[in-house]
Amino acid sequence: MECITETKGDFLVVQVKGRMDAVTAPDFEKRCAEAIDAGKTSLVIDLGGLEYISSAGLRGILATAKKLKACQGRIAFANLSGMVQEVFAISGFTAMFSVYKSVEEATGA
Amino acid sequence: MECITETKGDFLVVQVKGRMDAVTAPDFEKRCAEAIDAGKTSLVIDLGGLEYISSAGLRGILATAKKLKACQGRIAFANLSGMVQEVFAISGFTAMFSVYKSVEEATGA
Amino acid sequence: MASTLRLPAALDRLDQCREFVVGCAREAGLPDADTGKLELVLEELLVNVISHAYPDGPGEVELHCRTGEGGFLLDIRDQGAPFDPLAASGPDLDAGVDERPIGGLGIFFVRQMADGLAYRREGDANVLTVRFALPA
Amino acid sequence: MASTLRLPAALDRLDQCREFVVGCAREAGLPDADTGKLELVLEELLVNVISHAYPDGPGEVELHCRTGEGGFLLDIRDQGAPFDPLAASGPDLDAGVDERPIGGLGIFFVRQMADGLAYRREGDANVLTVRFALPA
Ligand SMILES: Nc1ncnc2c1ncn2[C@@H]1O[C@H](COP(=O)(O)OP(=O)(O)O)[C@@H](O)[C@H]1O
Ligand SMILES: Nc1ncnc2c1ncn2[C@@H]1O[C@H](COP(=O)(O)OP(=O)(O)O)[C@@H](O)[C@H]1O
Repeated sequence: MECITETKGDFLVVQVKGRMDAVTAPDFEKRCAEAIDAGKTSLVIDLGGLEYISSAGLRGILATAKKLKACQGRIAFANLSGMVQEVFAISGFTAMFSVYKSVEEATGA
Repeated sequence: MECITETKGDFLVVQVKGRMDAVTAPDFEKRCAEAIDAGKTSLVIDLGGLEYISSAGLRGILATAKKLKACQGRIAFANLSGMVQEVFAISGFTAMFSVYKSVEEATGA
Repeated sequence: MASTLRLPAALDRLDQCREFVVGCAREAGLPDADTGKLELVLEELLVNVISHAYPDGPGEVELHCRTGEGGFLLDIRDQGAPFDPLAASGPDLDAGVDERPIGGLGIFFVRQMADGLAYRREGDANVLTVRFALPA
Repeated sequence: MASTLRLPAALDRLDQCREFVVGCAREAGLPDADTGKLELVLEELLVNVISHAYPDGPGEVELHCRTGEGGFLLDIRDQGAPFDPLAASGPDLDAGVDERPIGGLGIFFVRQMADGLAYRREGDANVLTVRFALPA
Protein backbone atom coordinates (compact mmCIF):
# COMPACT_ATOMS: atom_id res chain seq x y z
CA MET A 1 0.00 0.00 0.00
CA GLU A 2 1.10 3.52 -0.77
CA CYS A 3 -0.41 6.77 0.54
CA ILE A 4 0.26 9.98 -1.39
CA THR A 5 -1.05 13.19 0.17
CA GLU A 6 -1.67 16.46 -1.62
CA THR A 7 -3.33 19.68 -0.44
CA LYS A 8 -6.14 20.93 -2.72
CA GLY A 9 -7.70 24.15 -1.41
CA ASP A 10 -9.22 23.37 2.00
CA PHE A 11 -8.83 19.63 1.46
CA LEU A 12 -6.11 17.11 2.00
CA VAL A 13 -6.41 14.48 -0.72
CA VAL A 14 -5.03 11.10 0.34
CA GLN A 15 -4.44 8.85 -2.64
CA VAL A 16 -4.31 5.20 -1.56
CA LYS A 17 -2.77 2.61 -3.88
CA GLY A 18 -2.29 -1.16 -3.74
CA ARG A 19 -3.67 -3.34 -0.98
CA MET A 20 -5.23 -2.20 2.29
CA ASP A 21 -5.14 -5.28 4.50
CA ALA A 22 -4.40 -6.24 8.10
CA VAL A 23 -0.70 -5.61 7.51
CA THR A 24 -0.94 -2.24 5.73
CA ALA A 25 -4.12 -0.63 7.15
CA PRO A 26 -2.36 0.60 10.33
CA ASP A 27 -0.09 2.67 8.04
CA PHE A 28 -3.10 4.38 6.49
CA GLU A 29 -4.58 5.11 9.91
CA LYS A 30 -1.26 6.50 11.13
CA ARG A 31 -0.77 8.74 8.07
CA CYS A 32 -4.28 10.15 8.48
CA ALA A 33 -3.85 10.63 12.24
CA GLU A 34 -0.65 12.61 11.65
CA ALA A 35 -2.42 14.81 9.10
CA ILE A 36 -5.35 15.41 11.47
CA ASP A 37 -2.98 16.24 14.34
CA ALA A 38 -1.27 18.73 11.99
CA GLY A 39 -4.63 20.48 11.55
CA LYS A 40 -5.83 18.93 8.28
CA THR A 41 -9.45 18.14 9.15
CA SER A 42 -11.04 17.93 5.68
CA LEU A 43 -9.93 14.67 4.07
CA VAL A 44 -10.75 13.26 0.66
CA ILE A 45 -9.63 9.65 0.31
CA ASP A 46 -8.97 8.77 -3.33
CA LEU A 47 -9.38 5.00 -3.66
CA GLY A 48 -8.90 4.87 -7.46
CA GLY A 49 -5.62 2.98 -7.16
CA LEU A 50 -6.78 0.61 -4.43
CA GLU A 51 -7.03 -2.99 -5.67
CA TYR A 52 -8.03 -4.71 -2.46
CA ILE A 53 -9.55 -3.87 0.91
CA SER A 54 -10.49 -6.11 3.84
CA SER A 55 -12.33 -5.46 7.10
CA ALA A 56 -8.97 -4.38 8.54
CA GLY A 57 -8.95 -1.60 5.92
CA LEU A 58 -12.48 -0.55 6.85
CA ARG A 59 -11.40 -0.57 10.49
CA GLY A 60 -8.64 1.95 9.67
CA ILE A 61 -11.11 4.10 7.77
CA LEU A 62 -13.71 4.02 10.54
CA ALA A 63 -11.11 4.90 13.18
CA THR A 64 -10.03 7.87 11.04
CA ALA A 65 -13.64 8.99 10.58
CA LYS A 66 -14.28 8.81 14.32
CA LYS A 67 -11.16 10.87 15.00
CA LEU A 68 -12.31 13.50 12.48
CA LYS A 69 -15.80 13.60 13.94
CA ALA A 70 -14.35 14.29 17.39
CA CYS A 71 -12.68 17.47 16.04
CA GLN A 72 -15.53 18.63 13.74
CA GLY A 73 -13.61 17.44 10.69
CA ARG A 74 -15.00 15.68 7.63
CA ILE A 75 -14.11 12.79 5.37
CA ALA A 76 -15.18 11.86 1.85
CA PHE A 77 -14.25 9.10 -0.58
CA ALA A 78 -13.71 9.15 -4.34
CA ASN A 79 -13.07 6.77 -7.25
CA LEU A 80 -14.36 3.50 -5.80
CA SER A 81 -14.34 0.56 -8.18
CA GLY A 82 -14.29 -3.22 -8.34
CA MET A 83 -14.04 -5.18 -5.12
CA VAL A 84 -13.43 -1.99 -3.11
CA GLN A 85 -16.79 -0.64 -4.23
CA GLU A 86 -18.43 -3.97 -3.42
CA VAL A 87 -16.92 -4.11 0.08
CA PHE A 88 -18.02 -0.51 0.75
CA ALA A 89 -21.54 -1.34 -0.42
CA ILE A 90 -22.16 -4.54 1.53
CA SER A 91 -20.64 -3.15 4.73
CA GLY A 92 -22.93 -0.08 4.69
CA PHE A 93 -19.96 2.28 4.29
CA THR A 94 -21.32 3.68 1.01
CA ALA A 95 -24.49 4.68 2.88
CA MET A 96 -22.66 5.94 5.98
CA PHE A 97 -20.08 8.13 4.20
CA SER A 98 -19.98 10.72 1.42
CA VAL A 99 -18.85 8.86 -1.67
CA TYR A 100 -18.08 10.72 -4.92
CA LYS A 101 -17.25 9.66 -8.45
CA SER A 102 -14.13 11.84 -8.61
CA VAL A 103 -11.79 13.88 -6.41
CA GLU A 104 -13.00 17.06 -8.17
CA GLU A 105 -16.59 16.33 -7.15
CA ALA A 106 -15.50 15.57 -3.61
CA THR A 107 -13.56 18.82 -3.20
CA GLY A 108 -16.21 20.82 -5.04
CA ALA A 109 -13.54 22.00 -7.49
CA MET B 1 10.89 -14.17 -18.82
CA GLU B 2 10.76 -11.95 -21.85
CA CYS B 3 12.76 -12.28 -25.08
CA ILE B 4 13.12 -9.21 -27.29
CA THR B 5 14.88 -9.73 -30.63
CA GLU B 6 16.49 -7.06 -32.77
CA THR B 7 18.64 -7.30 -35.89
CA LYS B 8 21.97 -5.42 -35.66
CA GLY B 9 24.03 -5.78 -38.84
CA ASP B 10 24.78 -9.48 -39.30
CA PHE B 11 23.66 -10.27 -35.76
CA LEU B 12 20.38 -11.06 -34.11
CA VAL B 13 20.47 -9.63 -30.61
CA VAL B 14 18.21 -11.53 -28.21
CA GLN B 15 17.58 -9.53 -25.07
CA VAL B 16 16.46 -11.81 -22.23
CA LYS B 17 14.72 -10.33 -19.19
CA GLY B 18 13.41 -11.72 -15.92
CA ARG B 19 13.84 -15.33 -14.86
CA MET B 20 15.11 -18.21 -16.96
CA ASP B 21 14.01 -21.31 -15.07
CA ALA B 22 12.57 -24.76 -15.77
CA VAL B 23 9.23 -23.17 -16.65
CA THR B 24 10.48 -20.40 -18.95
CA ALA B 25 13.71 -21.77 -20.50
CA PRO B 26 11.84 -23.81 -23.15
CA ASP B 27 10.45 -20.49 -24.45
CA PHE B 28 13.95 -19.13 -24.90
CA GLU B 29 15.05 -22.27 -26.72
CA LYS B 30 12.00 -22.13 -28.97
CA ARG B 31 12.46 -18.44 -29.83
CA CYS B 32 16.10 -19.06 -30.74
CA ALA B 33 15.27 -22.20 -32.76
CA GLU B 34 12.72 -20.23 -34.78
CA ALA B 35 15.28 -17.52 -35.47
CA ILE B 36 17.89 -20.08 -36.53
CA ASP B 37 15.39 -21.85 -38.78
CA ALA B 38 14.64 -18.45 -40.32
CA GLY B 39 18.34 -18.12 -41.24
CA LYS B 40 19.63 -16.03 -38.33
CA THR B 41 22.81 -17.90 -37.42
CA SER B 42 24.79 -15.18 -35.59
CA LEU B 43 23.22 -14.69 -32.19
CA VAL B 44 24.17 -12.30 -29.40
CA ILE B 45 22.33 -13.06 -26.19
CA ASP B 46 22.02 -9.94 -24.02
CA LEU B 47 21.60 -11.12 -20.42
CA GLY B 48 21.67 -7.63 -18.86
CA GLY B 49 18.04 -7.86 -17.78
CA LEU B 50 18.21 -11.44 -16.55
CA GLU B 51 17.82 -11.71 -12.76
CA TYR B 52 17.93 -15.45 -12.36
CA ILE B 53 19.10 -18.52 -14.24
CA SER B 54 19.08 -22.21 -13.26
CA SER B 55 20.52 -25.32 -14.89
CA ALA B 56 17.33 -25.49 -16.96
CA GLY B 57 18.31 -22.10 -18.41
CA LEU B 58 21.83 -23.34 -19.19
CA ARG B 59 20.24 -26.37 -20.81
CA GLY B 60 18.27 -24.11 -23.17
CA ILE B 61 21.42 -22.14 -23.96
CA LEU B 62 23.51 -25.26 -24.62
CA ALA B 63 20.84 -26.75 -26.87
CA THR B 64 20.78 -23.48 -28.84
CA ALA B 65 24.57 -23.46 -29.11
CA LYS B 66 24.61 -27.06 -30.38
CA LYS B 67 21.96 -26.23 -32.98
CA LEU B 68 24.04 -23.26 -34.16
CA LYS B 69 27.21 -25.30 -34.30
CA ALA B 70 25.48 -27.84 -36.53
CA CYS B 71 24.79 -25.07 -39.11
CA GLN B 72 28.12 -23.21 -38.80
CA GLY B 73 26.45 -20.45 -36.80
CA ARG B 74 27.84 -18.65 -33.75
CA ILE B 75 26.62 -17.47 -30.39
CA ALA B 76 27.97 -14.88 -27.96
CA PHE B 77 26.78 -13.47 -24.62
CA ALA B 78 26.81 -9.94 -23.24
CA ASN B 79 26.09 -8.04 -20.02
CA LEU B 80 26.37 -10.83 -17.47
CA SER B 81 26.04 -9.75 -13.85
CA GLY B 82 25.17 -10.97 -10.37
CA MET B 83 24.02 -14.56 -9.94
CA VAL B 84 23.85 -15.08 -13.73
CA GLN B 85 27.56 -14.31 -14.00
CA GLU B 86 28.28 -16.63 -11.06
CA VAL B 87 26.27 -19.49 -12.57
CA PHE B 88 28.05 -19.03 -15.92
CA ALA B 89 31.41 -19.06 -14.18
CA ILE B 90 31.02 -22.14 -11.98
CA SER B 91 29.41 -24.18 -14.77
CA GLY B 92 32.30 -23.53 -17.15
CA PHE B 93 30.02 -21.63 -19.58
CA THR B 94 32.15 -18.47 -19.31
CA ALA B 95 35.15 -20.47 -20.50
CA MET B 96 33.23 -22.43 -23.14
CA PHE B 97 31.49 -19.45 -24.80
CA SER B 98 32.39 -15.96 -26.03
CA VAL B 99 31.32 -13.60 -23.28
CA TYR B 100 31.48 -9.81 -23.78
CA LYS B 101 30.95 -6.84 -21.52
CA SER B 102 28.46 -5.20 -23.89
CA VAL B 103 26.34 -5.92 -26.95
CA GLU B 104 28.49 -3.43 -28.92
CA GLU B 105 31.63 -5.42 -28.15
CA ALA B 106 29.89 -8.66 -29.06
CA THR B 107 28.69 -7.39 -32.45
CA GLY B 108 31.97 -5.60 -33.11
CA ALA B 109 30.04 -2.35 -33.60
CA MET C 1 -4.44 -33.26 -6.13
CA ALA C 2 -4.61 -31.59 -2.74
CA SER C 3 -2.04 -29.16 -1.29
CA THR C 4 -1.31 -28.25 2.31
CA LEU C 5 0.45 -25.33 3.98
CA ARG C 6 1.15 -25.26 7.70
CA LEU C 7 2.81 -22.29 9.34
CA PRO C 8 2.82 -20.04 12.41
CA ALA C 9 -0.40 -18.05 12.81
CA ALA C 10 1.13 -14.57 12.51
CA LEU C 11 0.34 -11.44 10.51
CA ASP C 12 3.68 -11.47 8.70
CA ARG C 13 2.66 -14.82 7.17
CA LEU C 14 -0.46 -13.45 5.46
CA ASP C 15 1.33 -12.95 2.13
CA GLN C 16 2.64 -16.51 2.05
CA CYS C 17 -0.83 -17.86 2.81
CA ARG C 18 -2.37 -15.72 0.09
CA GLU C 19 0.16 -16.76 -2.53
CA PHE C 20 -0.37 -20.40 -1.64
CA VAL C 21 -4.16 -20.33 -1.73
CA VAL C 22 -4.43 -18.13 -4.82
CA GLY C 23 -1.93 -20.38 -6.60
CA CYS C 24 -3.99 -23.47 -5.76
CA ALA C 25 -7.24 -21.76 -6.77
CA ARG C 26 -5.81 -20.75 -10.17
CA GLU C 27 -4.59 -24.31 -10.62
CA ALA C 28 -8.12 -25.53 -9.85
CA GLY C 29 -9.58 -23.17 -12.45
CA LEU C 30 -11.01 -20.36 -10.31
CA PRO C 31 -11.47 -17.32 -12.60
CA ASP C 32 -9.22 -14.32 -11.86
CA ALA C 33 -12.36 -12.26 -11.29
CA ASP C 34 -13.07 -14.32 -8.16
CA THR C 35 -9.62 -14.22 -6.54
CA GLY C 36 -10.34 -10.89 -4.79
CA LYS C 37 -13.25 -12.49 -2.94
CA LEU C 38 -11.16 -15.53 -2.08
CA GLU C 39 -8.35 -13.32 -0.76
CA LEU C 40 -10.82 -11.42 1.37
CA VAL C 41 -12.34 -14.57 2.89
CA LEU C 42 -8.89 -15.99 3.56
CA GLU C 43 -7.60 -12.82 5.20
CA GLU C 44 -10.65 -12.42 7.44
CA LEU C 45 -10.44 -16.00 8.68
CA LEU C 46 -6.67 -15.97 9.14
CA VAL C 47 -6.72 -12.67 11.01
CA ASN C 48 -9.36 -14.15 13.33
CA VAL C 49 -7.21 -17.20 14.02
CA ILE C 50 -4.18 -14.95 14.60
CA SER C 51 -6.09 -12.54 16.87
CA HIS C 52 -8.44 -14.84 18.76
CA ALA C 53 -7.51 -18.53 18.55
CA TYR C 54 -4.26 -18.47 20.54
CA PRO C 55 -4.51 -16.13 23.56
CA ASP C 56 -1.88 -18.16 25.43
CA GLY C 57 0.97 -17.81 22.94
CA PRO C 58 1.89 -18.57 19.34
CA GLY C 59 0.04 -21.32 17.50
CA GLU C 60 -0.17 -22.75 14.01
CA VAL C 61 -2.68 -22.67 11.20
CA GLU C 62 -3.05 -25.24 8.45
CA LEU C 63 -4.51 -24.52 5.02
CA HIS C 64 -5.64 -27.36 2.84
CA CYS C 65 -6.71 -26.76 -0.77
CA ARG C 66 -8.59 -29.27 -2.89
CA THR C 67 -11.45 -29.53 -5.33
CA GLY C 68 -14.82 -31.21 -4.77
CA GLU C 69 -18.56 -30.53 -4.75
CA GLY C 70 -18.11 -28.65 -8.03
CA GLY C 71 -15.89 -26.12 -6.35
CA PHE C 72 -12.56 -25.07 -4.99
CA LEU C 73 -12.42 -26.07 -1.31
CA LEU C 74 -10.22 -24.52 1.35
CA ASP C 75 -10.01 -26.03 4.84
CA ILE C 76 -8.66 -23.77 7.56
CA ARG C 77 -7.60 -25.63 10.67
CA ASP C 78 -6.52 -24.21 14.03
CA GLN C 79 -5.97 -25.66 17.50
CA GLY C 80 -7.85 -22.93 19.35
CA ALA C 81 -10.84 -23.26 21.67
CA PRO C 82 -14.01 -24.42 19.89
CA PHE C 83 -15.37 -21.51 17.81
CA ASP C 84 -18.05 -21.79 15.15
CA PRO C 85 -18.06 -18.58 13.08
CA LEU C 86 -21.36 -19.64 11.47
CA ALA C 87 -23.05 -19.25 14.87
CA ALA C 88 -21.84 -15.66 15.33
CA SER C 89 -24.41 -12.85 15.03
CA GLY C 90 -23.98 -10.25 12.30
CA PRO C 91 -23.01 -6.57 12.61
CA ASP C 92 -25.50 -3.65 12.65
CA LEU C 93 -24.96 -2.25 9.15
CA ASP C 94 -27.22 0.77 9.65
CA ALA C 95 -25.44 2.40 12.60
CA GLY C 96 -23.82 5.83 12.11
CA VAL C 97 -20.14 6.68 12.49
CA ASP C 98 -20.47 7.33 16.23
CA GLU C 99 -22.46 4.26 17.25
CA ARG C 100 -20.75 1.89 14.89
CA PRO C 101 -18.28 -0.35 16.71
CA ILE C 102 -14.82 -0.68 15.20
CA GLY C 103 -14.56 -4.25 13.89
CA GLY C 104 -17.10 -7.05 13.68
CA LEU C 105 -17.26 -7.19 9.86
CA GLY C 106 -14.89 -10.10 9.20
CA ILE C 107 -17.23 -13.05 9.56
CA PHE C 108 -19.99 -11.11 7.82
CA PHE C 109 -17.73 -10.66 4.75
CA VAL C 110 -16.84 -14.34 4.81
CA ARG C 111 -20.53 -15.28 4.69
CA GLN C 112 -21.26 -12.78 1.92
CA MET C 113 -18.35 -13.74 -0.33
CA ALA C 114 -18.01 -17.53 -0.06
CA ASP C 115 -20.31 -19.81 -2.03
CA GLY C 116 -20.41 -22.27 0.86
CA LEU C 117 -19.20 -22.66 4.45
CA ALA C 118 -19.07 -25.63 6.82
CA TYR C 119 -17.71 -25.82 10.35
CA ARG C 120 -16.68 -28.89 12.29
CA ARG C 121 -14.71 -29.63 15.44
CA GLU C 122 -12.21 -32.40 14.79
CA GLY C 123 -10.38 -33.59 17.92
CA ASP C 124 -8.73 -30.47 19.34
CA ALA C 125 -9.05 -28.54 16.09
CA ASN C 126 -11.52 -26.14 14.47
CA VAL C 127 -11.93 -26.91 10.77
CA LEU C 128 -13.75 -24.41 8.61
CA THR C 129 -14.33 -25.40 4.99
CA VAL C 130 -14.86 -22.60 2.49
CA ARG C 131 -16.25 -23.32 -0.96
CA PHE C 132 -15.94 -21.24 -4.13
CA ALA C 133 -17.89 -22.47 -7.13
CA LEU C 134 -15.86 -23.29 -10.25
CA PRO C 135 -17.14 -22.60 -13.77
CA ALA C 136 -18.78 -25.76 -15.14
CA MET D 1 8.64 -21.88 14.37
CA ALA D 2 8.65 -24.36 11.50
CA SER D 3 6.51 -24.20 8.35
CA THR D 4 5.47 -26.95 5.96
CA LEU D 5 4.19 -27.00 2.38
CA ARG D 6 2.97 -30.17 0.71
CA LEU D 7 1.80 -30.17 -2.89
CA PRO D 8 1.86 -32.11 -6.14
CA ALA D 9 5.35 -32.47 -7.62
CA ALA D 10 4.72 -30.58 -10.87
CA LEU D 11 6.47 -27.80 -12.77
CA ASP D 12 3.50 -25.43 -12.51
CA ARG D 13 3.95 -25.52 -8.72
CA LEU D 14 7.51 -24.15 -8.79
CA ASP D 15 6.39 -20.56 -8.17
CA GLN D 16 4.33 -21.51 -5.11
CA CYS D 17 7.27 -23.46 -3.69
CA ARG D 18 9.64 -20.56 -4.30
CA GLU D 19 7.34 -18.01 -2.68
CA PHE D 20 6.91 -20.28 0.33
CA VAL D 21 10.58 -21.01 0.87
CA VAL D 22 11.79 -17.47 0.17
CA GLY D 23 9.15 -16.13 2.56
CA CYS D 24 10.31 -18.48 5.31
CA ALA D 25 13.97 -17.66 4.66
CA ARG D 26 13.32 -13.91 4.91
CA GLU D 27 11.41 -14.53 8.12
CA ALA D 28 14.42 -16.48 9.43
CA GLY D 29 16.75 -13.58 8.57
CA LEU D 30 18.44 -14.79 5.39
CA PRO D 31 19.89 -11.70 3.64
CA ASP D 32 18.29 -10.77 0.30
CA ALA D 33 21.71 -11.22 -1.32
CA ASP D 34 21.46 -14.97 -0.62
CA THR D 35 17.93 -15.63 -1.88
CA GLY D 36 19.11 -16.14 -5.48
CA LYS D 37 21.30 -19.05 -4.35
CA LEU D 38 18.47 -20.48 -2.27
CA GLU D 39 16.07 -20.24 -5.22
CA LEU D 40 18.56 -22.01 -7.44
CA VAL D 41 19.10 -24.87 -4.98
CA LEU D 42 15.36 -25.24 -4.47
CA GLU D 43 14.59 -25.26 -8.20
CA GLU D 44 17.29 -27.83 -9.01
CA LEU D 45 16.10 -30.21 -6.30
CA LEU D 46 12.40 -29.77 -7.09
CA VAL D 47 12.92 -30.27 -10.80
CA ASN D 48 14.79 -33.49 -10.01
CA VAL D 49 11.93 -34.75 -7.85
CA ILE D 50 9.44 -33.78 -10.57
CA SER D 51 11.49 -35.36 -13.37
CA HIS D 52 12.97 -38.43 -11.71
CA ALA D 53 11.27 -39.40 -8.44
CA TYR D 54 7.86 -40.46 -9.79
CA PRO D 55 8.20 -42.38 -13.10
CA ASP D 56 4.92 -44.21 -12.43
CA GLY D 57 2.63 -41.20 -12.16
CA PRO D 58 2.08 -38.04 -10.15
CA GLY D 59 3.53 -37.80 -6.64
CA GLU D 60 3.89 -35.23 -3.92
CA VAL D 61 6.74 -33.22 -2.48
CA GLU D 62 6.92 -31.77 1.02
CA LEU D 63 8.99 -28.73 1.96
CA HIS D 64 9.76 -28.06 5.59
CA CYS D 65 11.46 -24.82 6.66
CA ARG D 66 13.02 -24.25 10.07
CA THR D 67 16.08 -22.77 11.73
CA GLY D 68 18.85 -24.63 13.52
CA GLU D 69 22.60 -25.24 13.45
CA GLY D 70 23.08 -21.49 13.02
CA GLY D 71 21.28 -21.57 9.71
CA PHE D 72 18.09 -21.68 7.71
CA LEU D 73 17.20 -25.33 7.11
CA LEU D 74 15.04 -26.69 4.29
CA ASP D 75 13.98 -30.36 4.23
CA ILE D 76 12.79 -31.68 0.87
CA ARG D 77 10.89 -34.92 1.15
CA ASP D 78 9.68 -37.19 -1.66
CA GLN D 79 8.31 -40.75 -1.84
CA GLY D 80 10.48 -41.81 -4.75
CA ALA D 81 12.95 -44.71 -4.95
CA PRO D 82 16.02 -44.23 -2.72
CA PHE D 83 18.28 -41.59 -4.28
CA ASP D 84 21.19 -39.86 -2.55
CA PRO D 85 22.24 -36.82 -4.60
CA LEU D 86 25.41 -36.49 -2.50
CA ALA D 87 26.62 -39.79 -3.97
CA ALA D 88 26.20 -38.61 -7.59
CA SER D 89 29.34 -37.87 -9.59
CA GLY D 90 29.91 -34.36 -10.91
CA PRO D 91 29.77 -33.07 -14.50
CA ASP D 92 32.83 -32.59 -16.76
CA LEU D 93 33.12 -28.80 -16.69
CA ASP D 94 35.93 -28.64 -19.28
CA ALA D 95 34.15 -30.30 -22.21
CA GLY D 96 33.43 -28.26 -25.34
CA VAL D 97 30.02 -27.48 -26.81
CA ASP D 98 29.96 -30.69 -28.85
CA GLU D 99 31.03 -33.17 -26.19
CA ARG D 100 29.20 -31.53 -23.36
CA PRO D 101 26.05 -33.44 -22.48
CA ILE D 102 22.84 -31.45 -22.09
CA GLY D 103 21.98 -31.50 -18.38
CA GLY D 104 23.80 -32.90 -15.38
CA LEU D 105 24.48 -29.55 -13.70
CA GLY D 106 21.64 -29.50 -11.18
CA ILE D 107 23.19 -31.43 -8.29
CA PHE D 108 26.52 -29.74 -8.94
CA PHE D 109 24.91 -26.31 -8.44
CA VAL D 110 23.20 -27.52 -5.27
CA ARG D 111 26.55 -28.58 -3.83
CA GLN D 112 28.23 -25.32 -4.85
CA MET D 113 25.54 -23.00 -3.51
CA ALA D 114 24.31 -24.56 -0.27
CA ASP D 115 26.32 -24.13 2.95
CA GLY D 116 25.44 -27.68 3.99
CA LEU D 117 23.65 -30.80 2.72
CA ALA D 118 22.52 -33.99 4.42
CA TYR D 119 20.64 -36.95 2.97
CA ARG D 120 18.69 -39.59 4.81
CA ARG D 121 16.16 -42.27 3.89
CA GLU D 122 13.21 -42.16 6.28
CA GLY D 123 10.75 -45.02 5.82
CA ASP D 124 9.63 -44.78 2.18
CA ALA D 125 10.86 -41.20 1.80
CA ASN D 126 14.01 -39.41 0.66
CA VAL D 127 14.77 -36.45 2.91
CA LEU D 128 17.40 -33.99 1.81
CA THR D 129 18.26 -31.21 4.25
CA VAL D 130 19.77 -28.02 2.82
CA ARG D 131 21.45 -25.49 5.08
CA PHE D 132 22.08 -21.81 4.43
CA ALA D 133 24.13 -19.96 7.05
CA LEU D 134 22.43 -17.00 8.74
CA PRO D 135 24.34 -13.85 9.74
CA ALA D 136 25.41 -14.14 13.40
N1 LIG E 1 -11.00 -18.07 15.50
C1 LIG E 1 -11.69 -17.47 16.52
N2 LIG E 1 -11.61 -17.94 17.78
C2 LIG E 1 -12.29 -17.34 18.78
N3 LIG E 1 -13.07 -16.26 18.62
C3 LIG E 1 -13.21 -15.75 17.40
C4 LIG E 1 -12.52 -16.32 16.28
N4 LIG E 1 -12.85 -15.60 15.19
C5 LIG E 1 -13.68 -14.65 15.59
N5 LIG E 1 -13.92 -14.71 16.91
C6 LIG E 1 -14.81 -13.80 17.70
O1 LIG E 1 -15.83 -13.32 16.81
C7 LIG E 1 -15.84 -11.88 16.79
C8 LIG E 1 -16.25 -11.35 15.43
O2 LIG E 1 -15.25 -11.62 14.46
P1 LIG E 1 -15.16 -10.77 13.13
O3 LIG E 1 -16.52 -10.73 12.51
O4 LIG E 1 -14.09 -11.33 12.26
O5 LIG E 1 -14.79 -9.31 13.58
P2 LIG E 1 -13.52 -8.75 14.40
O6 LIG E 1 -12.48 -9.84 14.39
O7 LIG E 1 -13.13 -7.55 13.62
O8 LIG E 1 -14.03 -8.44 15.78
C9 LIG E 1 -14.44 -11.50 17.22
O9 LIG E 1 -14.40 -10.21 17.80
C10 LIG E 1 -14.08 -12.59 18.22
O10 LIG E 1 -14.61 -12.29 19.49
N1 LIG F 1 15.18 -37.26 -7.12
C1 LIG F 1 15.83 -38.10 -7.96
N2 LIG F 1 15.47 -39.40 -8.06
C2 LIG F 1 16.11 -40.23 -8.90
N3 LIG F 1 17.15 -39.87 -9.69
C3 LIG F 1 17.56 -38.60 -9.64
C4 LIG F 1 16.95 -37.66 -8.77
N4 LIG F 1 17.58 -36.47 -8.93
C5 LIG F 1 18.54 -36.66 -9.84
N5 LIG F 1 18.56 -37.94 -10.28
C6 LIG F 1 19.50 -38.49 -11.27
O1 LIG F 1 20.72 -37.77 -11.20
C7 LIG F 1 21.05 -37.23 -12.48
C8 LIG F 1 21.76 -35.89 -12.35
O2 LIG F 1 20.88 -34.89 -11.88
P1 LIG F 1 21.19 -33.35 -12.11
O3 LIG F 1 22.59 -33.07 -11.70
O4 LIG F 1 20.15 -32.54 -11.42
O5 LIG F 1 21.08 -33.14 -13.68
P2 LIG F 1 19.85 -33.37 -14.69
O6 LIG F 1 18.61 -33.54 -13.88
O7 LIG F 1 19.87 -32.14 -15.53
O8 LIG F 1 20.23 -34.61 -15.46
C9 LIG F 1 19.73 -37.14 -13.22
O9 LIG F 1 19.91 -37.19 -14.61
C10 LIG F 1 19.00 -38.38 -12.69
O10 LIG F 1 19.38 -39.53 -13.39
